Amino acid sequence: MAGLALKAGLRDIFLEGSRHVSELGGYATISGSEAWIDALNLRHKELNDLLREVASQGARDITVRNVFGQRYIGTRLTTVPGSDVNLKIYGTAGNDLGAFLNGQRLTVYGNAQDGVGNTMNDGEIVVHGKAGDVAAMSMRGGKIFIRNNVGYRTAIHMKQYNDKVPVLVIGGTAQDFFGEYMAGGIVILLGLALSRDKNHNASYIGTGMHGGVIFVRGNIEKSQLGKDVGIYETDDRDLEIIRQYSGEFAQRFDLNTEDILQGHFRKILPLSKRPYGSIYAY
Amino acid sequence: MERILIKPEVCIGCHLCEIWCVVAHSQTKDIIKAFLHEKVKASARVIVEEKLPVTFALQCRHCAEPDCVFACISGALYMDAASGRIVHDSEKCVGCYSCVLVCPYGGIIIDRENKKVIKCDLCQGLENPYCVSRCPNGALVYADPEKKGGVMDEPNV
Amino acid sequence: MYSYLLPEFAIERKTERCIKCRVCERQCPLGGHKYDPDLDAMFSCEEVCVGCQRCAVFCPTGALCVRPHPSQYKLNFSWTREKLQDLKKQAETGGVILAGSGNDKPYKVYWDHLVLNASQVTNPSIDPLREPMELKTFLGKKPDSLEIDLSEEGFEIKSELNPNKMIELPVAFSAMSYGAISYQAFLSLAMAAREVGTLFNTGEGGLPLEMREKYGGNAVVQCASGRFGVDSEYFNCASIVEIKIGQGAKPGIGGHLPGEKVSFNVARNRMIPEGSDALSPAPQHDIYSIEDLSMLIYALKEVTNYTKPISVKIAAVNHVAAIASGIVRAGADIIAIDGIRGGTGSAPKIIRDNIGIPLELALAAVDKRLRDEGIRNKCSVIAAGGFRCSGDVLKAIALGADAVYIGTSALVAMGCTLCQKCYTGKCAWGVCTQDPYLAKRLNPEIASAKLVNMLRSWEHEIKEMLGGMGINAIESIRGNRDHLRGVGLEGWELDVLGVKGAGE
Amino acid sequence: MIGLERKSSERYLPDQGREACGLFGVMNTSGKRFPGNIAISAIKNIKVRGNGLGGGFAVYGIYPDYKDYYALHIMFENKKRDVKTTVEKYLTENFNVAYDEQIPTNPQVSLFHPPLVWRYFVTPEKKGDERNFSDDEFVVDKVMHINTSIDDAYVFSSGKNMGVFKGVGFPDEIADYFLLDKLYEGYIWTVHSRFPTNTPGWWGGAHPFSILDWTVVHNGEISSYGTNRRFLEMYGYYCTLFTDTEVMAYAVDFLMRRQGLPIEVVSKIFAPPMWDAIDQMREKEKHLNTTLRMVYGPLLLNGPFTVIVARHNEMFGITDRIRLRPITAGAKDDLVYLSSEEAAIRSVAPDLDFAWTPHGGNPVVVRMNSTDHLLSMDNSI
Amino acid sequence: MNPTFDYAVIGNSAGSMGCIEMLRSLDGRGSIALISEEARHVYSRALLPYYLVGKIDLEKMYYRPPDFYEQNRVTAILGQKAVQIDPDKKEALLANQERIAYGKLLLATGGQPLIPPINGLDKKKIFTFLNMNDVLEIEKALVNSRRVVVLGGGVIGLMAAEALSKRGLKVYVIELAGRVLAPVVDEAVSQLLEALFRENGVEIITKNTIAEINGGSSVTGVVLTDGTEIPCDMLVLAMGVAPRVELASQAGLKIDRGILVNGRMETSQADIYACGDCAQVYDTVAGVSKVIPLWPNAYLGGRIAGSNMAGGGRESGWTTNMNSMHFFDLYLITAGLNVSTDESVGLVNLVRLVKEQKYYRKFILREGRIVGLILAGKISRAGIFVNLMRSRADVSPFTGDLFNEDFGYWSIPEKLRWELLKEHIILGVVDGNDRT
Repeated sequence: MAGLALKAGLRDIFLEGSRHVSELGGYATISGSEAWIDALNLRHKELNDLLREVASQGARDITVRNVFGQRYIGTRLTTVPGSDVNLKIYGTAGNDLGAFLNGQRLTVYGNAQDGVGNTMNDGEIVVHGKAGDVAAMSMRGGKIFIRNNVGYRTAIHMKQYNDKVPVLVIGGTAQDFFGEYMAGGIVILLGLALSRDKNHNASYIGTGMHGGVIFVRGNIEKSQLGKDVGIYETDDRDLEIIRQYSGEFAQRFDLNTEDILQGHFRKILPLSKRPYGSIYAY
Repeated sequence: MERILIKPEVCIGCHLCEIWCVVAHSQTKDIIKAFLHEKVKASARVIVEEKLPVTFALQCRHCAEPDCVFACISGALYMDAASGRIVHDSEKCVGCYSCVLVCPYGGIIIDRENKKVIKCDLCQGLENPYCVSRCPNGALVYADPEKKGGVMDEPNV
Repeated sequence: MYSYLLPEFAIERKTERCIKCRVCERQCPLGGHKYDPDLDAMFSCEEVCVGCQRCAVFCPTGALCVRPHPSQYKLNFSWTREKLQDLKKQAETGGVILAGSGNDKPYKVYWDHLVLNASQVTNPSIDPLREPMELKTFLGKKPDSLEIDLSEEGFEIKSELNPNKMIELPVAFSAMSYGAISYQAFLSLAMAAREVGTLFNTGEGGLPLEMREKYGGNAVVQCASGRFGVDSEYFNCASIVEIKIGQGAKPGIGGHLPGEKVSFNVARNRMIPEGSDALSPAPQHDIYSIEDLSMLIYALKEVTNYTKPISVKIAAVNHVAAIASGIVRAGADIIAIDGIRGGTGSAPKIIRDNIGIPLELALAAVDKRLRDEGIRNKCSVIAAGGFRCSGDVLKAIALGADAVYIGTSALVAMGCTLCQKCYTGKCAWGVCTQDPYLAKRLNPEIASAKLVNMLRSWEHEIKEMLGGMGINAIESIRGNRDHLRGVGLEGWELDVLGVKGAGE
Repeated sequence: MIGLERKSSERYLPDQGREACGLFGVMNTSGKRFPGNIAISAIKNIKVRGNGLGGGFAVYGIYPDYKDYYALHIMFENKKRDVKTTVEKYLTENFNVAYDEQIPTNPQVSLFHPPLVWRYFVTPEKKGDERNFSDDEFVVDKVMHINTSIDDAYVFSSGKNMGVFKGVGFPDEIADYFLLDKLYEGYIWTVHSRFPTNTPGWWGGAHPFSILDWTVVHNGEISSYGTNRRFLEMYGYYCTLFTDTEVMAYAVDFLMRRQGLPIEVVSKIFAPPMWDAIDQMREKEKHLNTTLRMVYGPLLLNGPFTVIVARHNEMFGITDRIRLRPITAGAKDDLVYLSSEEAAIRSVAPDLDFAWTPHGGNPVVVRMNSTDHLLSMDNSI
Repeated sequence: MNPTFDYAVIGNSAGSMGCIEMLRSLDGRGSIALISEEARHVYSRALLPYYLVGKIDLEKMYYRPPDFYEQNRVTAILGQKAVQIDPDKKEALLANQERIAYGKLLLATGGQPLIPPINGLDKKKIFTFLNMNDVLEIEKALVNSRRVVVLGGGVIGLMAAEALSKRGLKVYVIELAGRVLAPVVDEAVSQLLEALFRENGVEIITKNTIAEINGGSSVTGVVLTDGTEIPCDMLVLAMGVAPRVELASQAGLKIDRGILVNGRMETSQADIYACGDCAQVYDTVAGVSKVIPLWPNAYLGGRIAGSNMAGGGRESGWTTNMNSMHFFDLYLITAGLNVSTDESVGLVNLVRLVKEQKYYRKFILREGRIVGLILAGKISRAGIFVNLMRSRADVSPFTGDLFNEDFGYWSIPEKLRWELLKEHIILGVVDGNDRT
């Protein structure tokens, strides 16, 4: 086998080949509070540099076309003071869409990949398609609306504090470990495309969950639940919450709220605020 | 003037200030003798206010406008002109407790034995009163709050 | 269940010295001392004693002595007292045995088998008390080369530089979260770091809002698996952002701050409900692989607008050199390596005592690997886990560390006596507790002054040692293994450490 | 496997490689060959999943003129030493070499320390007892011999009518170097963008890893590596590369070629259902899964992985059973795509008929002239 | 040329001392004259019962050291009564016809004993109980006395009664009202006290007074209005004091019950101030103007007067009745509206009595704030209650704690506590992080 003759050195995968924002003028058009960006051939950082640039110049309604997997869209806008931005994204949003988002509104016309709204603090993300794994991970505030399905570990370790309660509404179904470690927040799984005789997709729902609530519309077997949660019928207060957020969901996707509310909702709650309180010897 | 200032947020309620106050006002100034061997056990002039978790020591504040001195009917309490300290002359005290009535800090202590009062004397000229020097957590500070560089200059928030 | 455990400590009270002042009673949060008013006497409850020595230190008459309990099981080198007690405890509770502080098992401490060099005759040593002795250290990624133009104003750097943080001495406080330790202890670390010009590390407990402006410049803020208290402002107020992958005391497992420690203020900083368990998952669930790490590194660079060095902290385990190389290639500016003796507020004892590898070997391997691959300049290496003195620090730097993190040393400086019961939340010294009555035992003014004193004394000692080697700048000892020799080490150990044996 | 002696103790074996990566695979289910630009563009889209220390392609159907010959791609590390002569002597002793040539490269592309890369189209010339072995076994044995016994030579592709092209660099750079977009057409392209954490700078370490016409591209790190490797060693596989990808390739070879198990069963070995789930199954299914777990437990691949395995007429992708690594499938007409990220597929096929992410451990199996891949849409999202 | 002083004070007790000490702290140079009809160094009238009971000797009666006048450079004109004041000329005329010119004048003339209109008061062994001479006379008379009647069950009467009782006399206290100490304490405490005095052998006779005095040159007994005859060989008149206002009245100062002063202790005449038992001040708790004949009040009034006389700008702040007393082993503290119990005007009474422990506490609250209190028995740290009163703190959240024997700052809710203590503590080493 070969030895090491030369040192390969380090190539910065993320920044290598990225152009300075001053060279990217051709990709963006700005007019008053509106801006348009063509993201085709823009690298991750280039797109985010451009977004920051146009937001800094005062753009508040920004449309980005030809998105093919660029990451962290929206993240850097948190460093633009007072940027109250509406972002429309056409294409497939890359991983960590809106990671650490802090008040901006992102709408994706297409699918999103993994890590939607990762550790998001405030704002809103709307996806007119599906989302990948770990959507809404560690989400702390704001709202996420996903039109279709979500992948593994959705809403993992979502949290809440006082009146800061994140909300995630999913139109379709979810894969395993849904709501794992959930410590707070409201998650609503609508199962709109599920046929009547089919269960939701996920297993191990709510493993380690110790806060927050998951509302589920559609069939779910007890065996799909993690051992730390129970499933219960909803009460009037629950239905009020469901009505409110289903309404917001319907409004985002031009659906009829009443159709959604036709379904049978149940709620999944943690059995304990302290699931692991007793496994240690003190 | 230098005063004993209290920092309740770091007072740990150990009562060592009381204990050392007793020693300071004992005959032998030896802690074991003061507690175990002296015939008349001295009394502490500092009170640990305690309602867990809050604790803090309180003793005579040596007020600039000492109500106790104004109320004293015997002249036993007076302000020492040189040091500004509020001094109590036990010989003159008759135990009328007018000072107890007016002291807003409850800092004057009834000496039931002698039917008089006792109070903090700042350990009479020690560089640091016993309660301050023996406080294990810096909850009592002996300093002039008005002086430049005094502790009140820069509240440590 | 009636407990069959032997008490660990004996409390001896010299009655002729006891004045029944009850200081011991008040100081023991576990109820180790009781006053009996009927008998006017003090009594001890030895079964609760953890040997923290608070009572002995506070007894104003020196009447107390707390020492290992003389009652013994039959001596057995395999079935030690600790093993027997743990077994009995598990039999009684069915629980995982917890432990605090670092690994206390007799693994070889390589620092004690490495010696430093000094100048004799062939070159002069330097007198550090009177001549300059420089310890300033940069943390962050350095470029391979600088592009420098000559303009009318002189030389001008054209290269775009990566953010670096300069610290005054190569010792920083390692991650200890507010929540694991008390606010007072946390603040003390921050105050001392600010005073000395080094760093403290928030762990994953958030950085209280009121501390951000004043102490942010000295803060390493962690982004760990629980993502507690994490938002863009938290990152942007800090000096360095650290991704915590692992911890030396408990590689590969998560954390668990029990609900009783999640006080109002802890809850506020972590942004979770008061009294609920704060669970830090074992992995970061957005990092299942090295390219995911890269993703998070750049997410953090994005959220900080590329203004902060990003550090990645890992536990020292097998393949650490390869892992470190990957981390550098993933874009990290700093790697922190926490060895098997690293401390913790709480870890399953079985993990703490059995998992991971000694820091010294890991550090040597990482430094060598990164140099072999030509990427050592692309990151700084911070070594952590069990630094006890300035000698350890200097040896680590000679092995190749840029700086070290100290945790346990700092706690000890503040008052900790390593009773290892941090996880109970009843720290008698006010360090590792959220009980407000106990926490105020730590006066931040005093504790920070002690920390500053400790760092200053280490600083002096490091300067003395450097001076002795004829070196007056810390960078000249960094990775300078020529100034190290091994004593009592086997060949493979010397190979891994990359040092010669003494006399060679 | 013949004649491979065990090496010395565990302690002196190198560490397992640890790496993660970007993956892409595309297959035309009607067998129509197409050029490399789809795979190259797609992998470029997920460039940040690799770090430039390895890239490679496996292409099926590229040597129609020599489709009955084993195509050996061999790299010679040390150009000075006459290792090539040694290897060629060994080849002529064991094979009939129909044709050989240097694999064309683009001199414009500057890569890290490129070796000399040569290809040989051969048929076995078995002697004596060797006649008892199948051609495939024979080829594997000879490839192993070169790889383990001749320093600085490494056979990195040994199938028929297919080839692996790999090296140190980003995959698009490798493609440029080997002129993949200009010279070759195939009906399956798999591609790998490597993010290693060790073994930097060695061309052989790049993926795909292959044996015969099996190729594997892999993302993740198999925590069960030691168990898997030692199990395979018991069956005569000797792992020379110390990467989990190699283990995966051997495991596939072992289970599918030697033991004849279909991928649907193999996937249950690699990524078995949880006992919880097995407990819920009907009796027959439960029995199958329990038995597989009992017999092939050492080949459970634990830890995070996504793998795309290909051979002639077949390509499949699978993740670990708790889906710690991503995979997305897409289909448009006869083309079926597998990738680490949907964006990579979209970047070459914006208007997919289907795009789905299968359940963890559930394989996407793409077969010639079939729509089997759509079965994996069950339970997918 | 008449002697001229920048400041003159008439009176030689608490008010004058407060004034002089304040003057000297502000003005080291100005000349000060002190005019007193008693030819004694300043002594404390409040100590008279202590002297009588033998707790202190004569030396200890002196309120300030012997060199007090010299130290403070005060020209003490002792044994000279001021008989007239000319506010226009700013002169005081002494009994010896000397005229003292002043820049600013303080009237601290105190009070005089109330004398009942009874025949026979000219007999021997009938005493008032106000000044040193009274006490010295009583002491002389004690030698041959066994039984004494004290007329008046107020503070002075009871203190005299206790002292005389302790000197071995059989004491009878005659009180016109239905109970002793009626204006100062409430019924419950009166009952406690009466029981206490009776336990100690003192007869308490209420709803009664002396109709006649028997005896020849000396008193031999009294006849009460209900006809009861009490033989005695000494009679002490202790019905209280009235402000001495004749000087002020003659000088044309406005007078109600006492000399009217404002918060700066200024009388209606420019440059004339008054304080102490002769002055009528505003009780901020009761909301009425009245005479508050108490030692601390006099001293503080003197300080305020002194400050203003020297050009300062002090005003009296919170002022009300406050008293600390003890009879035998019972300690009593009162402050504010301790008798008013009229709930119709929004007053709330909180009371706790433990008879066997002689423990009594009463707090009178208005809108959650203490406006009056009586503590009997356990009086430690009473000043904290007074401080709560003074600071008008809302105590309604912790009224239960007020009865705690060990009441202290710890009993007070955190926020209020630090407000009350803030001048003397350091908060903020650890950020409060408080929940508010």
